[in-house]
Amino acid sequence: PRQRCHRKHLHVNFKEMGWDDWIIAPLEYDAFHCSGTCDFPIRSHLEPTNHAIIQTLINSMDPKSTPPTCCVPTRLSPISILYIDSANNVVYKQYEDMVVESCGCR
Amino acid sequence: PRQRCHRKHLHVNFKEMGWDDWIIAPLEYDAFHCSGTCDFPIRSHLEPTNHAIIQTLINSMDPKSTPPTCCVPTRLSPISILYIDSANNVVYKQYEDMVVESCGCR
Amino acid sequence: AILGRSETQKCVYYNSSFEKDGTNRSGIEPCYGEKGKRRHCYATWKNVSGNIEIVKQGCWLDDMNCYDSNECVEKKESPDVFFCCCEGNLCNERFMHGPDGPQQNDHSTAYTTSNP
Amino acid sequence: SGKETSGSIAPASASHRFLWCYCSHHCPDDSTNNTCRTDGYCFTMVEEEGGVPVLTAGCLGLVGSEFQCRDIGGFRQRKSLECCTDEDFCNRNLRPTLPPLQPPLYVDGKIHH
Repeated sequence: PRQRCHRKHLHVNFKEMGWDDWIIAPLEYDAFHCSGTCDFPIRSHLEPTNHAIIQTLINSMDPKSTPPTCCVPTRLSPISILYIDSANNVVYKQYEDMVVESCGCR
Repeated sequence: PRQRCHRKHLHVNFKEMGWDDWIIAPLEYDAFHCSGTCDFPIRSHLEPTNHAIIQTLINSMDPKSTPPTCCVPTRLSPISILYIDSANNVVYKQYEDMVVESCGCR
Repeated sequence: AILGRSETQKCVYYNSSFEKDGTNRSGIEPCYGEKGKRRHCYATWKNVSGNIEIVKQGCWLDDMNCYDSNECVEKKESPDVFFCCCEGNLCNERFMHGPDGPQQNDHSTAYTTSNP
Repeated sequence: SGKETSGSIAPASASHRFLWCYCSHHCPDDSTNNTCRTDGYCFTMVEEEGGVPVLTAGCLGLVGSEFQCRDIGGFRQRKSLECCTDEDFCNRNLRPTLPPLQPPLYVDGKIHH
């Protein structure tokens, strides 16, 4: 059976994306991503909303009427990035929501 | 091509679910749900996080390495429910996150 | 604190474009980060015909590239903009360009910011 | 690949005002006369679908525009995107061109696509 909703590895390499022409650091980081099924009942650690619970119930009763809910990031954290902007300045910035901390069904 | 992420109809009928034995009102309501693809670039009305944009980029460069992001509710609203609790009291409660107001890619 | 790992609570702060950015020029920056996340210091500088020009120094969020480095060393051969990060209070006060690694040898050059 | 006209590649900081853009193919549900509004950038993109170049246009939010309005060499599908922010509907006249076809890999006598 397909695995249930959980956090999986995703390594992002800015250099391979060709972005080392504007990003000074970091040139790679672990972003993670969310994957897996959201079956009934949705466990508490997946922090379902009321709507997600209702949708999951209806999907399990009549799969054709509604898709299951989706496994997505529910908590994210920032990283620091040092980059060169278009005016050739060196800029430090904290980019929000860059790393998945936890996943859930929504 | 499959439709892009947007809000779709979903009518919930508590009576058909057999819940009219504890829910007094409403016995049905429009919950909506989210469906559709999250392709690059993710438009502003889908309110992507930085992570969602990075994942979408990596998916469009190497679909096998990472799944696309998922179309999920980004804004939800409550409804009022009157029900009979286990002690046979009539209870009024506002249930949060019951109706999808907008969808996005996460 | 995790046994043996130096925690980073503060870093040397410097900003060469402080007027444009509306920040302090230099000082000590307290570092903040989410629970369970590591914190680091960083330094970035340029080498303009032999003169070292510090561009910025400060706190850096959790980054695996900075783990367990108690010295701030840029290992790339000759980048346009030098960058290093490290772990430990004020560890970015002294930073080095050491393409062969942090061990002190004739190839690595160390710089220090005079404490503001 | 993505280019951004208004003279800045990484958005220094699009001051916090709203920009109207022309949009086609997947405008917001509440959009009227093919327009949308954003705190970030307008874009036009050309992508190859079934061998035919298709133009799409719309709004990109400020969040993540440094990433979306950026040159990306390795797209699996041939596509190119340009962003702009200098004036309302600035994307109406953007005409990005498809990146050149990747030469097929010629290895040990067999052509790999």
